[in-house]
Amino acid sequence: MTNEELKTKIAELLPQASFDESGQWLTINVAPAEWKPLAVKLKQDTSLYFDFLFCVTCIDWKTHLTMVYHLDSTKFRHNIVIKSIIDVANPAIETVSDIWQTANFHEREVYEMFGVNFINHPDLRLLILPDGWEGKNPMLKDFEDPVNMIKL
Amino acid sequence: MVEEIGTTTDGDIIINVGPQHPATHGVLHLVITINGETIKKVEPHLGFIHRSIEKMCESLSYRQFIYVTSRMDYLSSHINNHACALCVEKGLQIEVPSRAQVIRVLMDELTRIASHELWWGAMAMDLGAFTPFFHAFRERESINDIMEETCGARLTMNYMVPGGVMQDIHPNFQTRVKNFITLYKSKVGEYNELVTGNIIFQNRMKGIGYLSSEDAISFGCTGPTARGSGVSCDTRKLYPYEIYNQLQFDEILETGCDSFARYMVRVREMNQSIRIIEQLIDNIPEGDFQAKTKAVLKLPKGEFYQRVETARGEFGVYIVSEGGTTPYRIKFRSPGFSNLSALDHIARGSKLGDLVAMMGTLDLVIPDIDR
Amino acid sequence: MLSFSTISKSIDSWLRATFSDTWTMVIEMLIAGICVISLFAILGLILVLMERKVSAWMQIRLGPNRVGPKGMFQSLADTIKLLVKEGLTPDGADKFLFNLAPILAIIVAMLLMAPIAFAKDFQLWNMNIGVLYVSAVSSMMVISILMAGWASNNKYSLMGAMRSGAQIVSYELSAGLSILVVVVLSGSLNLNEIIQSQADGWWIFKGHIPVIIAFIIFIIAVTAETNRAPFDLAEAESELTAGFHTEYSGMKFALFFLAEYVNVFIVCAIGATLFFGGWMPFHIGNWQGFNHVMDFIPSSIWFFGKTFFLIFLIMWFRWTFPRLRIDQLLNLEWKYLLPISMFNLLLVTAIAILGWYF
Amino acid sequence: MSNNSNYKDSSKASPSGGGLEGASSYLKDIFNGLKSLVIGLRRTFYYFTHHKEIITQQYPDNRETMNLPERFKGEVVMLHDENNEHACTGCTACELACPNATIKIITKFDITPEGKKKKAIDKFVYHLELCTMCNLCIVACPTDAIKMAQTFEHSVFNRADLTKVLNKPGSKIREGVE
Repeated sequence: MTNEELKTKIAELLPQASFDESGQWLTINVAPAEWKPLAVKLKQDTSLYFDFLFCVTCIDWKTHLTMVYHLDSTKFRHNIVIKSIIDVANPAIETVSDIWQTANFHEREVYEMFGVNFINHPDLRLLILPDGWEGKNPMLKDFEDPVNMIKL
Repeated sequence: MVEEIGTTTDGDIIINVGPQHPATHGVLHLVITINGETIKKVEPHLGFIHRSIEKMCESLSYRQFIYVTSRMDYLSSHINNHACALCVEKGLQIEVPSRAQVIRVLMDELTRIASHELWWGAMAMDLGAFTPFFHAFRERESINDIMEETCGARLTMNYMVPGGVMQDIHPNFQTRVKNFITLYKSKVGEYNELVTGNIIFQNRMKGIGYLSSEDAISFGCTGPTARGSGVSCDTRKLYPYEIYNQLQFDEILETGCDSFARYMVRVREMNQSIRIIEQLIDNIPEGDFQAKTKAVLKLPKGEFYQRVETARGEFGVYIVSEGGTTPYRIKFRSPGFSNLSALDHIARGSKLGDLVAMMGTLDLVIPDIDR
Repeated sequence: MLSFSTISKSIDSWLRATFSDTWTMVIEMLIAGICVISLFAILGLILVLMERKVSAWMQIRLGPNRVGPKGMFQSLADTIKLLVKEGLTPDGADKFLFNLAPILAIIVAMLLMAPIAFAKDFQLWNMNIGVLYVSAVSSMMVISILMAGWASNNKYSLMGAMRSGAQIVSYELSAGLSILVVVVLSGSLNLNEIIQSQADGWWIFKGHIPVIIAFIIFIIAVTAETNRAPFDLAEAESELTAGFHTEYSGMKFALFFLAEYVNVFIVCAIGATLFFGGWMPFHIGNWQGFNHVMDFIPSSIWFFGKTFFLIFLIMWFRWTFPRLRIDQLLNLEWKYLLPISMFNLLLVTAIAILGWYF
Repeated sequence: MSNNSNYKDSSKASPSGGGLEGASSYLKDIFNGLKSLVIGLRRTFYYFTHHKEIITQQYPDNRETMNLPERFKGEVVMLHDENNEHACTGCTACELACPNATIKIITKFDITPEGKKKKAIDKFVYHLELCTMCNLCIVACPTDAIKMAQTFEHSVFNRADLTKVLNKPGSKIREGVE
């Protein structure tokens, strides 16, 4: 499907979504609350069939956090990017690990690195950081580690 | 004595495999729950070699950050560097000279063979056969020698720069690659004699570690792991970069969905890489090996994503630029991370000895998972 | 001609002339003990070096080549290293059993030396139930492994020990049945008489295909019994790190190591005795001339030659094959080897009764 | 001679009891398994007897004959000619190119014979312990003053020994290098 077709199709599914075509792939901005219902449709819709979630990450913009989901369809080979702006004070978004199992690990990584709380995640524990990690989430921009120098 | 430590009420035993364990090939820590010899649960604990490369890259310039990525998947460091260089070139819209493109692809494929060779030896060693490991290293060493001569290093080459490659190929490069191809072709039959055809090996591999194609996609598995389940996911074919769309090679697909299928994909992939090298080695175009670039690279504001096919699967670089000399945020989508997440799923219900074989067929490189 | 038997006889007669009978007995026991211990040490050194060289050459490596001429003192250096290393006992371990296990392993290996005929008329104890003794005592090996695995208070050790228990108990059966094949044919449990029965040809040649099958089953079973790859599930380096001896270090580990190699030597010596005629030179029926030429080679060389050939076979397997899984291992024994060897035994009994062997 | 040949996969159904077909496929399985093992044994025996295939390099002994390729990245060195002159202008391009802050250039001001002040390097400090041999400084250098040496045995007993000053004492910049 071309970007135009994708746009019309997704607009049907979620009228309030906004689109951005400046990047490599069609980018869809959704509110955190709208993301989970949309995700279910994206996976289940036979003409979209986004079954391959190949990248989940988060960007710290200091004022807010942006969750970024890269989706691919192994059947139609079209890609989209979903972005969802979440509050920096109380970062939370619903998990999609029941739709794409790969999200389980990726969301755990985002959880410990950015402190995003994934609602209904089956196993939201620290994956990379040592058990009992206290302190800021390391990938946030204002994280300072006096022991292990990161900045030069 | 034994009851006191790590035993659950229903007689299951919890065993820590790793961080120091011969089968994890690194510092992977798996907490496995077993009942007798049967695995009930596998729970990976990561982070023993986490260096926060993504954070480090945020303070490095677009020329500098490429070298760090060699330290992630050190067995396909070249391909990681390639992905980063491609992503920066995509942002800057640099046209890479065709000579550089051919050299890059040649190096990629040599790296892929070297990585698969090492995997093949380690895989056999996981199953208790020590000899193939050394036989695999014989061929791998000759690739490393070629790399050393042209790139100046054996493992973490840092040969890619935005716009091309750092140095031109060494004058001996073509002869040595041809010698390697001859060596490889004379020795590859031994792999089948020693391991592939062996009845013990086949029985250890066939039918274990079943990963259906739906699960492979859902777990985000890529590379030979997914292709062993019949999922077409070769980025070189699907989203061709460099000159891959002009080359003749097959995407290897196996439909067995088990460990043996994943094994066969890798073994057959080596032959395809040889095929690519044979097409290119006599046809390296003349010209520059590097495009003219500015001394200080500044990516325009925006987001850039580049997918490449490493030896382990799809490697993605996601650069978020604010227009400065350093990236605002970099995300590396490493294939091992997603492949590892499928381990629990495929290992449940199988024997402890099979866990080792499954980990072998997933071809885990721990720095790639931890980053 | 100088041989082991003349030396032992002259020592014996000299002792009897000098001392009383009781003292002769005591001194001879002492000498035998010292001989066995030194044989142990020498065997350990030679076999470790042999294994390292065999594996190195199969793996296109050079192997040890630094200590001494062609690396011949490498295993000696290793032994010294192991001797001076600290023998750790883990905190939660059952200290008594933990320390007893390696000693038990070595005692079992020593006991097995008794009935083996190293050369013509050179045997520590020519007992009439030699074969039975060997198969009975060798199964005690599993006790030391279980003891080590249990006492270590380590889950890897325990799993290794349990695997080893299941494995040794199973393979004991087919090893015993294939030994019985030769016992049936020769009609004796006495190892010396079994050797004498092969004076006109070794059983492997005289006994047709059933004995060859028995030999193959025997070598599989003893490989499994001595916990060697491809049946090294008790150690299973890539799965259980080191299995039952994970927690052992220093000399205690060295004793396990030594016991493993001595066990390999002993089972190969038994195999050589049963199927290849022990110290009996290569004889063909009534070819007096040929047989006479063969007799010129000392009997000890025949014995050690055959034994080391079998040891090489076992090492060759180890450095070629991947390991089996535990359920596959037990399947192989109970579903394939045991029925085959039972049928084979029946066949051999018929052959023996009808006198169809040479 | 081979062992464990009669092993069959547990996941496969065992041949149905009785019948010539079952028996023949059973024997065929055993034969094929045996054959695969013999093939493997033959291969290892080939290497056991063919010692010229051995690829071991006896490293510390072959130091003299060992040839490292000229591009091998061992450590950064500064080239000095016979007059103890180098080509480093102290432009700090390498310092900026380095991702790990391996290079620190301390400059001073020389007085030229004409009485003019001229910037020159005082010390070219190189932290080998931080260096990842990425070659970026060599590429960045506009005057080819530094290059990668082929040394690789860098271990020292004292960590401070890894911090090196690359310009030789008393050296000065070569005439004509700007």
